[in-house]
Amino acid sequence: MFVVRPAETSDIPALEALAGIAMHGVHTLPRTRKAIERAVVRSIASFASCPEMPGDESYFFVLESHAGKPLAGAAAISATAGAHGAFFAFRNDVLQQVSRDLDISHNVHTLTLCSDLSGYSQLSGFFLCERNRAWPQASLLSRARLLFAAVAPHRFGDKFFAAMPGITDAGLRSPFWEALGRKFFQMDFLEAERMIEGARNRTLIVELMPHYPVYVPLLPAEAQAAMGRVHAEGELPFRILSGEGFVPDEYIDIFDGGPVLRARRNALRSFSASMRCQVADAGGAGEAPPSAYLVAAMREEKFRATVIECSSPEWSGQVSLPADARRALDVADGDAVLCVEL
Amino acid sequence: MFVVRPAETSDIPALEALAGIAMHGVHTLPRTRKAIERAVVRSIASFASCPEMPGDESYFFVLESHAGKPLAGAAAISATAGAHGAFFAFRNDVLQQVSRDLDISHNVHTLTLCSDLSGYSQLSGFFLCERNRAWPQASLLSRARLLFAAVAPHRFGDKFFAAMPGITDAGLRSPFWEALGRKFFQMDFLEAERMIEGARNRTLIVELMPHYPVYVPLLPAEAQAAMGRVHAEGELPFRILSGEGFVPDEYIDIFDGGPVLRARRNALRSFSASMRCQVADAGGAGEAPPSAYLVAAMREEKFRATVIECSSPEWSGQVSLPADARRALDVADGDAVLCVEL
Amino acid sequence: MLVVRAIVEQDIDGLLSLAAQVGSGMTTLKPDRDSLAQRVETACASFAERIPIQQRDYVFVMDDTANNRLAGVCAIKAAVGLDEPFYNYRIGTLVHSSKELKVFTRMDTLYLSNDLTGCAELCSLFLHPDYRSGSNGKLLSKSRFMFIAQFAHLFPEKLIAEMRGFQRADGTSPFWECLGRHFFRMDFSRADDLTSLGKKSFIAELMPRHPLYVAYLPQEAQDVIGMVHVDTAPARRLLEQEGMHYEGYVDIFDAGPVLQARVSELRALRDSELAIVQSGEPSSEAGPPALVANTALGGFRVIAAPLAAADGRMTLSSDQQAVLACRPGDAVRIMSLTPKKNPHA
Amino acid sequence: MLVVRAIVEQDIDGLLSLAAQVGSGMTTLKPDRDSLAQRVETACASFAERIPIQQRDYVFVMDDTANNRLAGVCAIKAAVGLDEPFYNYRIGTLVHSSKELKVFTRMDTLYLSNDLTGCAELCSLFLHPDYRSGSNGKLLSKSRFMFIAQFAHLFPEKLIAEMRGFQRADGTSPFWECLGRHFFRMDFSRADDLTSLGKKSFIAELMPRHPLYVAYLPQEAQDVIGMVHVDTAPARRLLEQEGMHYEGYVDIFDAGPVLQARVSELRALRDSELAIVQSGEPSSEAGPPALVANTALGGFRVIAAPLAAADGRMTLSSDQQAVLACRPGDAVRIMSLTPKKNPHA
Repeated sequence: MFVVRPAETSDIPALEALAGIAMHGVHTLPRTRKAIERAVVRSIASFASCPEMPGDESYFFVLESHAGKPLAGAAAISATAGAHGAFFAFRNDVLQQVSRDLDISHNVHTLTLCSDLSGYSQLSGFFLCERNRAWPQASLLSRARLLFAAVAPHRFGDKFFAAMPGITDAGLRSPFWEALGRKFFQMDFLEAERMIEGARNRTLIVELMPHYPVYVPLLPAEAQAAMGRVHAEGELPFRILSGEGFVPDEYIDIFDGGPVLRARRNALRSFSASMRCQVADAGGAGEAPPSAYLVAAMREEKFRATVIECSSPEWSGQVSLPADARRALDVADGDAVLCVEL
Repeated sequence: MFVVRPAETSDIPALEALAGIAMHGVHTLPRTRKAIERAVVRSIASFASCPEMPGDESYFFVLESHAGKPLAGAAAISATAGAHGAFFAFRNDVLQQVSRDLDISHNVHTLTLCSDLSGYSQLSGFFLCERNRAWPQASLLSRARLLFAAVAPHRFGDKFFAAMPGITDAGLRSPFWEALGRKFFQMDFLEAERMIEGARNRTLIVELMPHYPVYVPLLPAEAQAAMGRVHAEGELPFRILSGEGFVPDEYIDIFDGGPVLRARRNALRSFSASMRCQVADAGGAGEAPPSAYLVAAMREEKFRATVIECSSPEWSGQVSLPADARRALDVADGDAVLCVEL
Repeated sequence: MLVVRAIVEQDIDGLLSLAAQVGSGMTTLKPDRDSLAQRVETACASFAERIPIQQRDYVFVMDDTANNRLAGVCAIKAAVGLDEPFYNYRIGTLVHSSKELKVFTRMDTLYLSNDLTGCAELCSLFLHPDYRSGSNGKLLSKSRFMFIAQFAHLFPEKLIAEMRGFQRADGTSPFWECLGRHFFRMDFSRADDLTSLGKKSFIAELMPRHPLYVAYLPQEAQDVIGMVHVDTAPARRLLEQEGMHYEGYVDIFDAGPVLQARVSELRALRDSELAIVQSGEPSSEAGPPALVANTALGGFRVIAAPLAAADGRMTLSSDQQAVLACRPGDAVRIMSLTPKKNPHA
Repeated sequence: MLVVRAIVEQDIDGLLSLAAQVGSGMTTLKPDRDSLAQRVETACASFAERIPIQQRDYVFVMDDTANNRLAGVCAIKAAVGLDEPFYNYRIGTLVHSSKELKVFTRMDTLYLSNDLTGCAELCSLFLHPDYRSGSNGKLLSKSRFMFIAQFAHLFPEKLIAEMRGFQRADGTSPFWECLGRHFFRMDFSRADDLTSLGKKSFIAELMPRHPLYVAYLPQEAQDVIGMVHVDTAPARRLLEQEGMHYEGYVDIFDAGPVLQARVSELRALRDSELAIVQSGEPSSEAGPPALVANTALGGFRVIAAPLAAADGRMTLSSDQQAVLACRPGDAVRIMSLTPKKNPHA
């Protein structure tokens, strides 16, 4: 049984092992021992905090199958993307070019460096081991963060985003980076990602990246084609978040051109289609054909989420949980849980 | 009994009379005989057309109390704001200015000339005679356009906006214009509005207006204060549209700085809270306390809308209409009407 | 003898047959009688000072006095960009640096500008192929500097000249193909034709308005910024000898350089001198070739002659005096045809 | 006698006491022994050619040989903006016109630029109040042009000088109050202090990056763009005499003008000459005042003396020779202290 829970100090070695197999430039989980320690400490402090409004909290979750076994994955959610400096992205703008006398008028797309997303809550750091990439676990790991946000909405903004990794070629060369970032950073994509540790909120971005709109038609075809396209490694999280209610639209990543998925809180299934239920006996369950649900304990500290098969709790307001799920979530009869269909 | 109906050729003299009392630079209804004729002809063709998707149709409505009496008001809605050239507005952007070494970081607001609203459907030309400025009539006139859009959604986009008139001083001087438009147009606000006939989709706007973002902190305090503020004449339509679901946000008018109200279709009460009902006998009505409803005939040509007092049609799916309302709407028992609370 | 002189109305036929020789690439000299007649009229009104200073267009022809044939033409516009916006790209520099990453990136940037609005412009230079020998080209091109030196009060602070930009062997412009074409979807030749119809400003409306990093352009386009067409290189050198420099302004279509100078720093303003005409035959040991101009606005005339000046006097033969329409005792302006080498070079 | 000469290490004490006289407003000459010692070291390495050309900083002192006191200081930086971005606003022109409305609007525009990156810079000019008389100021300021003329190969294409901008009677800058302050929320003096600590580029990060229409600024700020501080007007005139011009670049804080020139067009490059030293006393009818410089890089020295040159020879007294460290037969560079009037003016 897979469970998502907050990362703990004792997870640090396992997280380091995970980071060792995650691809640079594609996965955004922290990579060095020091960065992992920082992230875990920050997460523990964040869960323990009682913010009046979303601040610089960042919540770091792990996915495990059985206590003591190697971690199966990790994922994070930050209260405010721009809490430590603005969060930068390219906004895809449309400029109108008109010549009345020539009777020509057309739209030109430009990319503008902007910090529009700074006030959003941000999903990041999603990584799942190869052998565990089944839909239920992947969904659980990704969406548990949003269930947590639904359990503790005051800890988050009312808009969320997640940047998907952009495409790279066999040599881990990003065609978008070659056309843009390289000219300003004078280094390879992976080297830049390593130096900046995957962040998009560093002052050096303002120092180095273009201040003026980039005219898309001037970019090489290969770079244009990469705009808004997702790396193969990102397809699974992309599908999960799309199902949740996220949509790609006008923002892309400044380094690799990958799409930024955005959603308002109310458009997310974890908010709009989740049900608060009471844990009940497994007795009266057999009526409807069971289907898979994500279930999360309704508490902010010691948050837990898992996947179960049960019949729809929709009308009863009660959900029957098997014993292992109760143990996994640390809940008993009468406790509140939040359920949403897988 | 007040009724909203499409403008007809025979309304032209009455519309000219209306235009004569409407304030320049505040009301956007067509002003010259020629412009009125053009608008009416275009509206008649638009009602008669069967567009597959929203195009350059524009629908012009009038409000009358009794057939034959002077018109009480007029209002319009266009399928696509930028059908004849882009529709220009200022977008209020936020730029991040950072100096790491000085540990200073702040946001600076800028106004960017943009054509983002070109694909929206646009409400415009709202004008109501002084003596008829009661809430029910005003609401009827303004919202009948949206009821029409709800009756014929394929004729409109899924986003709507309405630009509200910005503030002017006693001398009809617009402080926002003085700081911006005048420098490029080299003429008075009213003169510019007259020359451009209130339009915001003319090529000469690209020719004359600033291409680069305008830094808000550099504008005189008076101009900054005018940004997003509504002219006294606009307060009534502002309240009506706010109640309908429109919100002012990041766009303002390029001439007078008045707010642009925007809404997605589903956020509008005419779409989300309207009910399709059948006209029924006035018989079984007396049960619930009556309240005021806007009622529109469910047809695209010879569209009619009016206000009635009736008990909630919510659960019955039927609405009882008094005889004068039936006449006004030209409906009989069993005909479909669209109702929404006033 | 060849003389460069202010154009007169009777020159229209000669001008038209010259224009027929020009071929494409010069937008201000098309073989169209109406537009040329219009131009001659403006030029005559300019020399006669009948129109305001800023509207003037001084057109000169090179006249072969041996056969009364027009051998060439050149002009000075008193001011550009006052009726229609005059566009260029200006090359600027932006530095992006990060101490943390130890990166210091110096980027060239193209700004769409109207900075040259109000400058005077050298334009419409054409020498008939039959006359392309010796120092005829120099006489024709440089005669204009003698005019400016004599009538400096008629000119603004700055003088410019637009040079034709680099083209590939097939006549296409790499700069156009890599930049302009994306915003127009038309051929360079069509854009160029529109320009000759005075439509350049409308085309400029379609060009990108925000500053562009040069590094975004393909290498081929970057390489030709500020480069002249191979046929234009000699003309460029002549202007540079006179003190004109490429200062980072280029044509918005083909990125050909704009040469520019402060009028007060032109060689003609610094080094040309007035001298009093005296009659005589040039001595056997002729001086270096020089330009000699009379000082009349309406009847301005320039010839090339060996420098025979001493103590403020210039010796001219009676033929030369006749062609220059001057007499002993009159003042003429003289300047060596080519500059002396800089003693510090 | 006053001589302007390359600084040497022993000058540090004299330089420090000079710097103590400077007061605020000159960011490159603060009375701090460590930073001055550092600067002297760099200057000595520059004159000795021990550091790369672009890193050099040539500092000169004016030495009163009568009492061995330092009377002034001035410097030439070989290149600016190569370690830290060097920012200016450039004034450009944009035309907005509509034929339909018959409106033609010509707007001045401020562009934040690093265009002057790599230019050499005249800086750090200070003359002790006790010596502000006669042509001492000219000697001090213009000595640098003699150095550049002699060693032109050490300099890039362009030379600049930043001039202090206009201030109100109360010492505040209208341009700063109307522009910079909105983006910093600090006083001009604090911004200026930060600048002196080498922090100008960081401040520039906070200035508006998009082009700004000048018309958006209050009239008072528009009026002072390119205007110098009243105390700086004489220094500006001296530089303009030498061929430097305001070309539309201004300081990002106070909008003081940047004067600039092509090195090859400086008066010193065009008009200064080499002459051979011969001994003698200047004749009773002294020539016009001139600058006389020796031709040594490490031991460069300049004095003012009456022009006593003919046939490529310059007569110098033994005192003058001693101060210039030259002997009969050596070459010296000479140039009149002030330019001749332009014959065409």
